[in-house]
This record gives sequence, structure tokens and C-alpha cells, in this order.
Amino acid sequence: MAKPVEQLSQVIVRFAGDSGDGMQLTGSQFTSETALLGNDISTLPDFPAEIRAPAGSLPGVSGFQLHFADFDILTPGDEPNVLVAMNPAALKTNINDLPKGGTLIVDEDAFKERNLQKAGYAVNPLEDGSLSEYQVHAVPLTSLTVGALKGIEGVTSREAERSKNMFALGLMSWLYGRPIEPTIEFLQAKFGAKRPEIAEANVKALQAGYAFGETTETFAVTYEVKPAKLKPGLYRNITGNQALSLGLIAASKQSGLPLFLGAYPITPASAILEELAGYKNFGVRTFQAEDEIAAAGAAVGAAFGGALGVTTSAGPGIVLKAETIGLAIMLELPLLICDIQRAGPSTGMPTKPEQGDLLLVLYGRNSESPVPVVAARSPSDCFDAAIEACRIALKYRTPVYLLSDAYLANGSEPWLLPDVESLPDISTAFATEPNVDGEFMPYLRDDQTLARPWAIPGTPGLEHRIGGLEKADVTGNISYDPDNHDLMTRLRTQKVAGIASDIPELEVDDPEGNAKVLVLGWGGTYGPIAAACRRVRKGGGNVAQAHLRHLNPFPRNTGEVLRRYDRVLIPEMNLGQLLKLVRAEFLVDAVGYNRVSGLPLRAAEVADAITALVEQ
Amino acid sequence: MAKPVEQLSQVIVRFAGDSGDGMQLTGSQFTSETALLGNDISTLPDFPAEIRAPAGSLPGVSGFQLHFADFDILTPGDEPNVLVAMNPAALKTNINDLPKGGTLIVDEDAFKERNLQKAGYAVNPLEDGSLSEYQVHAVPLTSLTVGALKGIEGVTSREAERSKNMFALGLMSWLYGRPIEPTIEFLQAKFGAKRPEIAEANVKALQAGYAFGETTETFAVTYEVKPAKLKPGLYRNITGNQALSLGLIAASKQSGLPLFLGAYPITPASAILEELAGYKNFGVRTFQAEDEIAAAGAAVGAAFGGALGVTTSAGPGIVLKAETIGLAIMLELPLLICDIQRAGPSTGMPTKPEQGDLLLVLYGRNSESPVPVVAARSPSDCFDAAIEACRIALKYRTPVYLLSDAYLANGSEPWLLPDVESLPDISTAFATEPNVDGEFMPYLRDDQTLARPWAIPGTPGLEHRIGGLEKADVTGNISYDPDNHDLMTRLRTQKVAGIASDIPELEVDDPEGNAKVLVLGWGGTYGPIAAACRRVRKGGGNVAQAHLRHLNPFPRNTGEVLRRYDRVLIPEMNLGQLLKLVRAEFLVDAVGYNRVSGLPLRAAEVADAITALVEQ
Amino acid sequence: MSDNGTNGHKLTLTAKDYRTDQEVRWCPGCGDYAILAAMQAFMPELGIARENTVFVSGIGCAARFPYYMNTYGMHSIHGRAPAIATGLAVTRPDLSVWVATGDGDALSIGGNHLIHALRRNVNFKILLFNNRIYGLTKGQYSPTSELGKVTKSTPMGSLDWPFNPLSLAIGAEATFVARAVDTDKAGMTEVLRAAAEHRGSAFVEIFQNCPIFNDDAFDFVRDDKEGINRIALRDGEPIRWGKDLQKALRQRSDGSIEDCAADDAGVLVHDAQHESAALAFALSRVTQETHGGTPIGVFRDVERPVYDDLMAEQLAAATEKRGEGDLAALLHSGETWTIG
Amino acid sequence: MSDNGTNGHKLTLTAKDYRTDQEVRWCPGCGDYAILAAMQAFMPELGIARENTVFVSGIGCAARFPYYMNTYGMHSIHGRAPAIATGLAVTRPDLSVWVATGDGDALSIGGNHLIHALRRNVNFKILLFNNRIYGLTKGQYSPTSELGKVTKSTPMGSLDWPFNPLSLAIGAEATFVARAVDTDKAGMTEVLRAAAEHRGSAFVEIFQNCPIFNDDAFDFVRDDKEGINRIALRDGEPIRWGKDLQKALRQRSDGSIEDCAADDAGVLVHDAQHESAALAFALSRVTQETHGGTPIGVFRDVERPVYDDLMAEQLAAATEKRGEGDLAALLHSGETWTIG
Ligand SMILES: Cc1ncc(C[n+]2csc(CCOP(=O)(O)OP(=O)(O)O)c2C)c(N)n1
Ligand SMILES: Cc1ncc(C[n+]2csc(CCOP(=O)(O)OP(=O)(O)O)c2C)c(N)n1
Ligand code: SF4
Ligand code: SF4
Ligand SMILES: [Mg+2]
Ligand SMILES: [Mg+2]
Repeated sequence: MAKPVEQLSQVIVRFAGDSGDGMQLTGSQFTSETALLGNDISTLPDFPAEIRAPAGSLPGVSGFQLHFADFDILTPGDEPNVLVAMNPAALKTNINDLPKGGTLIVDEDAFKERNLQKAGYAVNPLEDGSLSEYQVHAVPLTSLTVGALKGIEGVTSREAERSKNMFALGLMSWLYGRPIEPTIEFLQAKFGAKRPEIAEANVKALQAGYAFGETTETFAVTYEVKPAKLKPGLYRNITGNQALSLGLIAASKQSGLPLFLGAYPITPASAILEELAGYKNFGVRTFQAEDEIAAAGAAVGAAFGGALGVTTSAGPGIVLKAETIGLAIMLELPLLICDIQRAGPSTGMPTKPEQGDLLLVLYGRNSESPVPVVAARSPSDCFDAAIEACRIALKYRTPVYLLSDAYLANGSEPWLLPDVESLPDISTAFATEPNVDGEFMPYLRDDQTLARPWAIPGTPGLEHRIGGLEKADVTGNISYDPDNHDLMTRLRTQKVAGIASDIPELEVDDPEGNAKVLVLGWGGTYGPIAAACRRVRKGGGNVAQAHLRHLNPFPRNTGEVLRRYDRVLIPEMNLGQLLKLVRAEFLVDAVGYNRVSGLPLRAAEVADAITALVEQ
Repeated sequence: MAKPVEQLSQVIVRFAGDSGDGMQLTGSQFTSETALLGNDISTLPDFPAEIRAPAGSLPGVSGFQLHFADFDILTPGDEPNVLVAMNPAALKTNINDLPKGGTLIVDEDAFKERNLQKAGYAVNPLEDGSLSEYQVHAVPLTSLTVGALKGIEGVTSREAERSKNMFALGLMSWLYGRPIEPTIEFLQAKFGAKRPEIAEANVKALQAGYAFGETTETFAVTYEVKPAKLKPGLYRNITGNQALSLGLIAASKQSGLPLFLGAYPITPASAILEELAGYKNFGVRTFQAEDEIAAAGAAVGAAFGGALGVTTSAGPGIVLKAETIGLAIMLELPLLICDIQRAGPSTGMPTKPEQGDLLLVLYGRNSESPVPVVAARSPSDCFDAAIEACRIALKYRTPVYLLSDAYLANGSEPWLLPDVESLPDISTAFATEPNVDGEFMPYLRDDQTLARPWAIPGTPGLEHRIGGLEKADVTGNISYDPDNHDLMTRLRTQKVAGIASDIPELEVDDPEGNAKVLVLGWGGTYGPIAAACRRVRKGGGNVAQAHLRHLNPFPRNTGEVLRRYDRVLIPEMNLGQLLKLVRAEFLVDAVGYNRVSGLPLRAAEVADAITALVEQ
Repeated sequence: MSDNGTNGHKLTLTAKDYRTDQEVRWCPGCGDYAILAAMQAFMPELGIARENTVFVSGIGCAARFPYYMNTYGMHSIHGRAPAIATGLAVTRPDLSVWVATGDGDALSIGGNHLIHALRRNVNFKILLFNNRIYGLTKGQYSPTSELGKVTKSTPMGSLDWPFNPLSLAIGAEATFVARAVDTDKAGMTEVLRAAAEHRGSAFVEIFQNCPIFNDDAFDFVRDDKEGINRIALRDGEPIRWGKDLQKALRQRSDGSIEDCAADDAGVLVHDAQHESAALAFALSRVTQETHGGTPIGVFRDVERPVYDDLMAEQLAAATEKRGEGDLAALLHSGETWTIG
Repeated sequence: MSDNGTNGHKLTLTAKDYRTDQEVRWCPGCGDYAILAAMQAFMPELGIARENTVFVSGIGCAARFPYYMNTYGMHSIHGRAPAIATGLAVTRPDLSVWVATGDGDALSIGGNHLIHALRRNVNFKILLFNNRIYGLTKGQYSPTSELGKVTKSTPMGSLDWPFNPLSLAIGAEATFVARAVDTDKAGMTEVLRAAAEHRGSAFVEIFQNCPIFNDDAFDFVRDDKEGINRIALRDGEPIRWGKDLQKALRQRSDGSIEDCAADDAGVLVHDAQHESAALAFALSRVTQETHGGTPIGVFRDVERPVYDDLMAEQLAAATEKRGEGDLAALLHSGETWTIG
């Protein structure tokens, strides 16, 4: 007999377990099931920094958080409502995030002497009452799983045990009324061919978990979260690195130029290299270089040859590319540099997000070397941001930095698939003819864009030499003339500044229209900031929000927007980098909210910071 | 019979000729002669970028400008009063700098068909009246020299010809009443041993030139420039790179630490490596690395071992060191990085000065990676700046950037020799004992300076491991804890910010005390800015001047100083980098005067910019 | 190695003394554990005080090594360990300096520093943990991965011909070149001993299994129970191998190496000290692929002036000649004049 | 080299067509002039249109080369030319790509890119102008300067053992390795021809005199009128040299090379195609210092899959298998759902 169903508007679930427990798979399957129900979703995996820290150890804990709701949501959520902890270490490292009264589901079987020790528990937390403030469901997941799989041919007891994550998924699916069919299909597809018995075991475990929910006493009610009223259309769930990769392929198609990626593996950017390596039938060439310098250099060489040259990395590697980017600035060739920001300085915390590289990409080169900078605001937005960055690079013949971060890179959200027809045409023309009475002047600029002609090898009559030494205006010959250097320095700067007329104005979201406080953000903090603004507004506060996609140049109306408000708050995952830029350029006494913890900003904390200003 | 002597307060002479004509030697000898007369001096060599461009060609021209006066001067001077041009190319490339009415001395013999062609002269400028507005003295320097050297055994006619620079020097020495004895001694010392006949030839040429002045009609008067009233004491003429090298050796002595220099040759920094390589008896170890990354890395390794680790370079090389500096920031080890700035971006104009790297050294690393920055203001000031930079690095266990530029590096001025006793004690103590009940905590900070203990290998009981991953406060163990990362990020920043209490306040030079306009500068522009202020004041304008030695942190009174004035002008050899910093930090609506020409700022132009503000 | 390496005090160190309080964080079954154990067991015999020993590493799984050695240590940045070790060794000849690195760290991003350190013959020892894969970044191919290797970054197979680390080192003028196998503790210890005794830079390739991303890459020598695949190199001895040492190596007149019968007259006698690097190079070309056998042990071990010794000598000579530097005198050198 | 390198149109090019309007700015007497002349004279015979030829360089006197070749060209940054050329060659197999570099550019800062380009066997030709000095920066020693070299940066003599560029290249798995002399136009042209014909990366060391900072460094072969010091390598021929070719080379059983009489039975017959790199390596160890003679010509020239070919094949294979990429299909791949 069915149990009562309780309606919920949103739920935040976190699966946590040992690296070996398959939490990422569990989480992403729960995500698929949820997506199909039409909820809005936002997910955030939390990998351990180590490859495989010792089983059961604290550094070995792997987590996956999923936020789903019947409205459009903006973040994976600050704190979970439900925590599934597969072992003591997972409990230890995650319990502090669970608010009092939250639901806690643990695998009772895992709370044995050795595991408790490894997690640093003197006594079993399930027994010492330390969890009394939570709704604890201690379920013997392992033994129940093993029991359910008895008698399946060819499945070792080890393998049977390892299916416990599917048992947990089944239980959660029942609890929140998710259909388990898609997961069953997935499991068949994944193991069916090679090891049908494993497929069977996992499916059985999944179903057993689901059934367990229905039958056991421990769960009195089940929950339902109605579909969200999202923009109609075809959706798919996508991470930032996937979206960025697809964006590059789209840019290649839309520009008609072959894509060349020069990259050296580094967390959290490696996935882009790995993703693109799979699209060779799109004419994509991926080159795993000996280091980041070579990766960038090869991309410059490819650009000289007429390809869409791209190089991807993260902090320590981005820094190494600087000299090569300086060359590209002198050569005035199109080039895209993707910086998937991670916590630093130096090696820092490689798997954690940060917004620490804004000033680096703007100023991290010798002398005056201006570059446009574009930043993505959400996982799926990486697709559009990549196309926009390529558009600017190609049209203005300049290196462009695209900023993402470890949170966008690995986080996922539903993506309303664009129709290919609607994608912008970003094609650009190569020079084919001499441009000054029979001669070719490689630095004769387009008076509109100030871009120079792009003449690629193989074009008869346009043979020319370019290099990193200062060059004479128009001819591009080496020049040490003082006035010429001053002129060229200003021309390069004007070219980039001029892009302001070619990008949209800064939009402000100010529902009431009478806010006195503006919250300005950029990049990956869009979700938490928008969520924070909602909270403040729900609480009756008036606040306006604006979010920058272009960091250089700024949208032409930025100063005007900023001056409209009494107070400007700039939340960042750094110590105030955009803040510096805004104060310097617009002399606005903006203030920052800064957290440098290697975690996405928490909407609640940002909301408090806003409220403090609003109520002043 | 002696000619009438005219008194002058100051003179600016420029020698210009082919790379092969020995203009640098001529200039430096004229400088020595002048120094001994007690004039104040400022010199600026102007090398061709090529090693040896073809003889007689425009790119092959080499120049040396000397400014001497009976008062304390600040710059090599904007434009020469006297130009000595040894060939048509030298005339062509320099004549535009000579103001109308200026004195021009040329080697008539060199104005032959081929040379004129190479310089791009259709007709001989000595004959087409194009020089009518100058006081032209066309002297057959070559033939006169050759004539004078007739009959010297073992001197080829080629060698005789090449002595013409000494003839020119003799003539100039006579014209300005300089003693030629020091040059005679110099020549004996230089050639006497190996080739006495060459010494003789040069001396003869020198004397002949001097005598020619006395006897010829072309020069009606001679000039005298009285000694300058300089601070009494022992002086020597010194270039910025020499002074910087000596400063490093002094820092080594004053800290009691052996000096280790890791460097890769690059213009205009190479001279420091070359200079220091000559001081092995001071325990100086110079390591010419395979590249700039290795040079910086080796310096970090040396610092880990307890040496005074230094690395030197210029733009393109400084950029390559960034990742290693980031590591040093995490390791919190002392390290000095000297950036001899040159015109960029990319390879740019390697021999020309610029102030383009300020934002680079401040922000050119991934994530929040604060570093102190010190800048030298004049050639001799490089000595003190180097010691100060080392003091900060050692006391605060941090990498420090020292900024110089191609103008300071190669320019020279008289240096009042410091008395060694007066040099600061910058010694620092290594950790020798465990610091927390029997254990050693490598990141337990001094609560005053926030510096961590420096425990070097070889110290029993303090064995520890450090690295580029984020580390736990106090213990220094690897930590991914969010709050710890936020804390450490702020601690590293506070440590550097705290240095403000350990550096002098910003001094303002405001003779009248009622100026409304402040001119703020930093680094190598001190001379031109101070000279400009003098001009403005001479012209009755009131202007205050302040010059920053510390760019990070700023002196604690900087904001207060800036706010005292109605207008703040910031002249820079870039597009406004200090300007950005000042506006961002103090919200002061300062304006910039910016020239990016690869030349030192011209006092006259800066003065105009000041006047424009003063008169508003 | 420092003569007073013991820092005076008597040493009674054991492997345990070299363990740190840090939890070792490699995957279960990682070859790095065996290397760590062998190193900790070997260290005491060096007779060098712990505080006079330094391990420097770059980034990678292998590069975690210093955290687990209770000596001084630096976990630096990717590929730069040899450069950092150079600065340390040159300023501190009294220390015993070791570099722990991976095939990506040493041969990909760090290739240049490696070959320059080897030609300079700076006095530190380089242990290259070669698992023929990028472990820490989760399984992309490395410069030692075989051609056509299918990895995360090469779904259709890698396109670049791999380095032979020993050939590269010998081509870079290395004075000491050796190879060991992670699980062969005795063999590795011999090699470590020889490396430690060699004054100058020593290059040791260690075959290291990465069970997670490149399992079984070295089974041909790791599981070589009867030793049919290992060609043990012993200085001064004829190179015989295979089952009951029935095979041997002989050098063709063109310099390349071929198999021959154990009793062949021309059996190659190993000479690690040979003034020409040609023999060691030829041996480095003998691989499982080309000859069905893999030489293990010391390929080359020759004397050559050591960079840090030469530098010390120059400093001494300069001081000898010009006396201890006198700062005041230095500042006052050159042409000076007085203004009264 | 591109098959349709002529771009259709008939070519009647001469050396003059390869000159640019830029004034050549090397010092009088610089060996670079001779190299430039030889290259300009050789180019036409390649039968490749000027617009399909690209010269890439780093920084240095040698690196000025592209400015003087009337083709496409890039004067890039110090040491990075091989990396840049790799990106160009991989995306434009239709071009003839050449790298002009110096001993500092290629072997000091650029060493890593060089060895990786060689092992990958990317299709471009590397000309290393070796003057054993840093010219452009006015005379510091370089990685090929002899030990003890007194230069601006080493007043008491350099401390580092030099690279042997050919040994390094061979150790880095190079498929084509040769040496030429700046003033020997005929010999250089032969080598350039062989390099151009070799598919894959070719490494050519050119002895180049720097009269300003390292004059006469190569007199032993440059002024070698009777050819007593040059050992001319000719594939398939016995290696005889010296006055009237009375000397010859023979290989010891230990792989090293010794002198012998011209009529010695075991005279070494040069085999540039030998599958083992051991011979070429051994020959690279024969130097003026060790043998009083210097081999000139092609040391090694073997076939190996070319990186850019393999990449092109993978793209073709992938397209063959999955069809031309369809963007719309790609975006819609994976699990999708509709919201109505
Ligand atoms: C500058 C920089 N680039 C890239 C990385 C990412 N990274 C860390 S380790 C590594 C390679 C590891 O491979 P290897 O050296 O073979 O060590 P292993 O993990 O296999 O032991 C890479 C690419 C980095 N940390 N820093
Ligand atoms: C990143 C960087 N470091 C250093 C330099 C300075 N530099 C230019 S060329 C050169 C070396 C030149 O030597 P080589 O490559 O042998 O060429 P050569 O001038 O002898 O022909 C150096 C160190 C530079 N331009 N860029
Ligand atoms: S990934 Fe491989 S190399 Fe790294 S720790 Fe795990 S098993 Fe060892
Ligand atoms: S310095 Fe040497 S290499 Fe450079 S151009 Fe002059 S002669 Fe040639
Ligand atoms: Mg590896
Ligand atoms: Mg050179």
C-alpha cells in the first residue's frame, strides 16, 4: 500500500562516499532521472585531489551534489537537505554542511572499527548520539545489496558489494519518485555487452533499493517535486567543459576555419583536450604538446596558417603562455586562450574553483599588451561564451582570453539546445590581393576595426615576414622610430578598446526599478549572486543585478550604469580584482564581498552582504 | 695666443658615428675628463639594436650624449647643444634633435658618395644649404688624423684612420677646456702594453685635435663650465647596471649570506650577470642557466639552501619566471627578481627603455599572489634600491621585484660613494630550534612581520617539506580546507601590505608649500620629472613633486598626500599603469602624461603638461 | 656527497627514521610504494645525516615522494625540479640532493632542465619514475608511451614516437645512466648505491607500474620469474642472459647490437667506464621490442668534472688571487674624484 | 613536401627571387651571409612556389634569417620556433616549412621543443646555425661552447660541458641528422637537398663563423684546403679521409670508433639508413678533439611515420567511419528531453 506523498518545491541531495564507491555515477544517474521529470537542475561534483587516496580515508572522499526544483534554479545549492554517506569518512567530511534537521542516510555496514579509525572517529557516531539533531536513517546498504544479489552467476562478492551505490540510488529514486528505467537502460548499455551479469547485479541492486523504500518502515513518506516551468524546447544536461568544447566546434563551423587545439594536460582543463580529441570527424586537430609554451606556440603557428588556433589551460599553465601571447599581440593574429581557473597561487588547490586570474590575463605580459577578455557565467553558457570569444579574436585579429573555472567546468545544468541556424556567422576573409598599389602591406588596418589583413601562406604575391620586434605602421617592417612605437602602442590599445562598440550594453536586472544598491559580478559567480538577489527581494529588499560577460573592454554603458546607484557591491571568488578595475576606470567607490575558499560563493552569504548594504 | 673664454652654465654634447667609430669610448672619456673638473654629469648612450649593422648604414649609428653643468643636473638633456657627427648616417639620424642655432661638427672626409647613399642623401647636405640654420664646422677629421699620425711605426693606415675619434675628442676637449691627461693615461693603460704604437697613435690624434682647436680659425672662442656645487665627498661615475650589481654584493655582505645569481642573458640585463661574474672573490656564484625559468628556479633552490637568491632579466624573460615566483610566494622564501625594463610588448625594442612592466610584476601570476615591488630612480640609486629590495625579501621571506630600465641601466651619473659603515644591517636569523613544544612548524609566523621561520637543510631536527600546494596555517601540511585557504590567502596579502609600516613615508618636494598640483612619479622618470618641475618653478609656476620608491605596498601616507592637491599628474613611460593603481586604491582623479617612444621622458614636454594643469 | 655528511654525530638510522607523519597517498598497488620502501631502506647505509639530505620534486604522483621522506624536501612545480636542485647543489655542496620525478615531469615539460643538468654534471641524483603515463592528471599518454597508445587524450592512439629515456640521457652527455625495476628491491638498491657513489649527476630510470592508468606496462620484467627477459648489466662481465644465461649480446661492426650464443667468442663485455658513450648508447637501443630482452643495471658511469666543484674551485682561485672581497675597496674602485 | 607545391603555375625562379627588400643586417664577414646565399641559390631547385614556403625562427642573429627570404616567414620568440612550426606543419601539410635557429635558440632555451619535434618527426626542416656563442646578446657562451671558454659571462672560463648537437638529436630519436659548413656551398646544398627530400623532421647543424665574438671557431674545417680534417660521409661508401684519403674509420667491438689504414679490411661503410641509431651516434662522437677529424654530411636518414601524416590519417579515418561532422547532430547527442 502506497505511502503518503509530500509536495516539495526543491531538494538538494548530496551523495558522498569513497572514491571507489561510484558516487559520481550515482549522482549523474540521479540527475538524468530527475531531468526527465522536467525539474530544473544544477549539479556540482566534488572530486578528491588525489587520484585514489587510500580507501576509507578522509582525502579519499568523493561527492556529488544535485539541486532540483519546480522552478528555475541558479546554483547547486549552499547546503544539502539530504546527505547520503556511504562510509564514516564521507560522514565526517560532509556532516557539517547538513543543516540541523536535515535527512541523513548512511550505510550502517560501513561503520566498522577500521573505517571509523581511518575517518578519525574514536566512537561510532551512529551510537554516541552526536547525530541526534538530524533525521538519521542508518540502513545496512551493503548487506542488503549482497543479499539481493545472491545467486547471480559470475558475480564476485566484491562486485556484489560494489553495487551498493545502485541500491542507494534505487532507494533515493523511490524516496523522490524518480523513474529508475533510464538507469536500467544505462546499466544495460554500459555492462550488458561485456559483462551481462554485472549489468544484472546493478539493476537488481537498484530495484532492491527502490523496493526497500516501499516496504521498510524507516521511511514514512515519499516526496514529489513538480516539473519546473522552463522555457519550452529540447534540453540536455551539460558541464561547462563539454559546453566549451562544443562551442569551439561550433565556432569552427561558423567561421569555416579548421579547429586546432594545442594543450598540455592540467586540472581542471584537461577534459577539453580529451573531449575535442573525440571529434576528429569535425576536422578538429588536437595536439598534446610537451608543455604549455609549446601548446600556445603551436596554436600561434596554426593561426598563422589560417586555422582557428586555440589553447587551453589553468593558472600555472596560463602563466607559462604569457610570452607567446605577447608575440600573438604583436603579430596581431587571432588566437583563443581558455583559462579554466583554479585555486592558487602556484599549484594551490588544483580541483577547486577561484576567480584569481582576471588581473593575470589582463596584465600578465611585458609592456602594454592589451587583450580582450570574455567570461562564461554558467556551465551551459560556456558554449555561447566560446563562440563570442572566437568571434572577437577572428574579427579583430587578436588573442582573446576566455575565462571559466573549476566550478563551471565540472558543474552541470540543463541546456536548452540552440538551433544551429541561429548561431552567429563569424566567418572572416583572408587577404588575397596586394592592398597598396601592387604591394602587400601586412599592417595596413581596417579603419573600422583597426584589424590588419590576414594573409596566409599559400597566397601568391602576399609573401611577408612578421615578428615580435616593433613594426612600422602599415608596412610592418622592423622599426625603432620613437613616434612609430608610441603610435603602434596606442593603435594596439585602441583596437581592443574599440570592441566596446561591437558588444551589447550591460543589462541590469532591477525588477522594482528603484533599487539603490547594484550588485555587479562576472563569470562563474552569476548563479550564487542571482540567487542571493532573489532572497533579498523575497525579503522585501530592493537590489539591482548586473553581470559582466566582457571584462575588456567593458560594455560602453558600464560607467553610466554604475553611477546610477548609491552603492555598488562586487562579490568575487578572489580578493577584489574586478573591484580594482572598476574603481580605477570609473572612480566609483564600489565595495567587495570576497571569499577565497575554493568553493562557489554561497548565495546565503552573498545575500547577507547585499542586505547589509540595502539596509544602510 | 689664447682665444676668448665664454662662461656657460651647462652644455649637452652628443657624439654620433658608425658602430665602428668608437663613439661610446669617446663619450665615456669626455665624461671622465669632465667629471674630474667637478661638473655634475648625466650621460646616455644610444646603441644600435644590431650587433654590427653594415658600416655607414642608418641602423649602424651609435651615439653617446653627455650633459654637464655647474649645478646639479637631473637628466642627460632633451636635446644637444653640440652634435659631433662622424658620417652622413650619424647626421641624418641625429640632426632633428639639434635645435636651430646649435653647433654641428662633422667629419667632412666622411661625406663621400657611398656614405651619402647609404644614409639616403641624394645630395651632400654640407653643400645644399640644408644646414644653414646651424653653426656648422665641417672639419676633415680623417685626413687631419692620418696626417698627424704619419711616420708612426707599425700603424696601418686603417688604424690611423680609426684614431679619428680621438682627434674629435681632442678638439672637443679643447673647445670646452677639458684636460686630456686622464685620456692619455687611459690610452697608455689600454694599449700601452700590447700595442704601444696604437697607444701612441691615439695619443697623437688626441693631441692633434686639441692643437687644431687652438690654431684653426673655425673656432673663435672656447667655453668654460665651472664646477658644480655638489655634496662634498668622493665620487665615481656609475651606470645603473653597475650600481645594481654593487648593491647586490653589498646586500650579500650586509646580510652575511652568499650571493647566488641565476640569469639567462638578455638585453639590457646581461651586464649584471657579466659584472657579477667578475666578483667571485666576494663569494658570488653566477649561474648562466638554460633559460629564464631555470634561472629563477635555481635562485629558489639557492634560497631554500640559505643563500641570497637573485635572478635578473627583462620583459620577455621576466614573464617566463612568473610560475616560479608563484612557487616562491607559496614557499615564502626570500628571492629578488630584477626587471630591467625595455620597450615591448613581445621582443619590442630591446635596447630602449619603458615602464611597461609595473602591472606585470604586480599581477602577472595566477591567483592572489602578492609581492613587494621596489623601483630605482636613477643610475646610482640602483645601489640603494637593490639593498632595500633585499632587506624586504629577507625580513619578510618573500620574493621582491626590483624595477630598473634600459635608460637607468646604461645611463651614468656621478655617485657620491657611501661609507660602508653606514650601510644598513639586513641580516636575518635562520631557525635553529623546534618552535612548538619540540616540533618544528614551518608556517608558524612572526606576529610582527607575519614572516615564517627560515630553516635551512643541514639544521638537525628541523627537517620539513614545503611545496606549491596550499598549506595548513602553522603546520604547513597540505590542506584543502576552505577556511584555511581563505585565511592563508589573506595572510599572504597582509604580510606584504604590512610592510607599509616598515618603509619611509612618501616625501613631497613643494618649495613654496602652496602648490595645487602634485606630480607623482616612480622609477626611472625621476630625472625628467624633477627637471620639469624646476622649469615650471623657474617660470613662476607652483608645483609639488613626489616620487615612489615602493610600488607595493605604497607608503602609508600616500593617500593623504594625494588628497592634499587639487590636481595630480602622473607622467609615465607607459599608457598609465601607476595611474590605474592610484585611481583604484585612492579614488583620486589623477591624470597621466604618457609617452611610449622608447626614450626617456623629455623634461620640456613634461613641463608643458604640468604647466597646462597649473594654469587651469 | 658531503664528507662530513654525518654532521659529526654518530648515525644509527633505520628505514623507519625516514618515514614522515604524512599519510602516503598513492593508489593501492602503485609501484611508487615499492620505490619508497626501497629508498627508505637504502638511505641509512649512506651514512648521511637526515638533515643533510634533500629531496626535490616537480608535480605528479611520483613527485609526491618528498612528503614521505623524513628529510628536507621541496615539492616544487611541474618539470622544474632539476633547475631548483641545481641552485641548491651549487650553493650547498655539503648536501646530498635527490630529484624524484615522473616521465611527464622530467621528459615532457621538464625535458630541457633535465638534459642541461646532465650535461653540466651537477651533483644530484635524478630518479625518474617511468610509468609511461600521466598519472596525476588521470591518464593521458606521456613522452614514453608507446606509439599508438589509446588514452584519454588519444582515443584513436597516440601519434608521437616515444623517447628512450636512457638514449636521451646519453645523448645529453650524462655521466651516469642506469635502469631499475620498482619491484626489484635488491637491484634497485644496487643502482641507488652506485648513483650515490657517483660524483656528479646520476640519471636512474625506474620502471614503475601504474595499476590505475597503465597497468602491467612492465610485466615483461616485473613478472619475469625465471629472468628470461632481464639482461643484467655487470661491469666487466660478458653480457649473458635468457634462460640459464644461454643467450648473449655481440656488437656488429656497424655498432648495432645482435644476439649471439653464450659461448660466442665476441660476446660483449660490459664496460660502464668506457670513454666513448657509444657502447652505452648501443645498449640503450636494446629493448624488449627490438631484442626480446631488457638491460637492467648501470649502463654508464664515467668521471667528468662536476659543475659545482668547478664553481667552488673558481671561487677559491679568485679569492686566492685577489683576496677576500673587500666591499669598501670595491665601491671605491674605478676612477674616483673628490668634491671638497 | 607538397606535391602540388608549385600551386599549378610554372616556376622559373632564381636565387634573386628569394631576396627581400630588407637590408641584410649581419656583421661584415658573418657566416650567416654564406648560409643565406646557399639557401637562396638552392630554393629554386625545390620546385616549390615561394608562397608555399615558410621560414620560422626564434631570436638571435641566426633568427634574422626569415627577413631575408622572400617567402612567408615568422621571426618569433626565443627558442619557440619548433613549437610554432609544429602547429603550422600539422595544419598545413601543403607547405614547405623551415626553421632557422642558433645554438642558444635551439639548444639552450629551446632545447625541449627541439627534442620533442625530432621524436615526433613533424614535417619541417631545422637549420641550426652553430657559432658556439650567443651573438645577438654580444658574446656570452652557449651550450655548444667548449668547456673553459672565456666569455663576457665567464671571465674565468665556462663550467658546463657542451652538448654535441648531433648526439643530442640522435638520442632524441631524430630521423634525419646532418652537418654542413657555412662556407662549403656545394656540401651544404647537398645536405639541404637531402633534408628537403626527407619526409619528417630533419636536423642540420651548420658550422657558422661569428667573426665578432667567436672568430675562427671552425677553422679546422673552414680553412681545411686539402681537406685533411673533413671526414666526408657518403652513404654506402667506406669512410676514408685525410690527405689523399689515407686514413679510414673502423668500429671497435665495443661500438666505439677508431682510426685505421685506408685499406684496412674492417673499414666502416657508411649506412645512413641503418635501422639502429647506434652507428650514427658513434659517428657523432668522432670529433676534431677526439679523432683529429670531423665528419661532414648526412649521418642518419631513416623513414618513420610522420606526425602530421598520422594526424591527417586519423582525421580521414574518423570521417570515413562517422561521416563529416554534423553540428546539429552533435549538439543533440547524449540524453535529451523536451519541455513542452
Ligand atoms: C605547469 C603545469 N602544467 C601541467 C600541470 C598538470 N600536471 C600535473 S602532474 C602532470 C603529469 C604527471 O605525469 P608524470 O610526470 O609522468 O607523473 P605521474 O603522475 O605519472 O607519476 C601534469 C600534466 C601542472 N601541475 N603544472
Ligand atoms: C625569452 C628571451 N630570453 C633571452 C633573450 C635574449 N637573447 C636573444 S638571442 C639570444 C641568444 C642568441 O644566441 P644564438 O641562439 O646562438 O643565436 P646567434 O645570435 O648566436 O646567432 C638571447 C639570449 C630573448 N630575446 N628572449
Ligand atoms: S595514478 Fe598511477 S601512478 Fe598515480 S598513484 Fe595511482 S597508481 Fe600510482
Ligand atoms: S654577432 Fe656574430 S653571429 Fe651575429 S651577426 Fe655578428 S658576426 Fe654574425
Ligand atoms: Mg608518469
Ligand atoms: Mg650562436
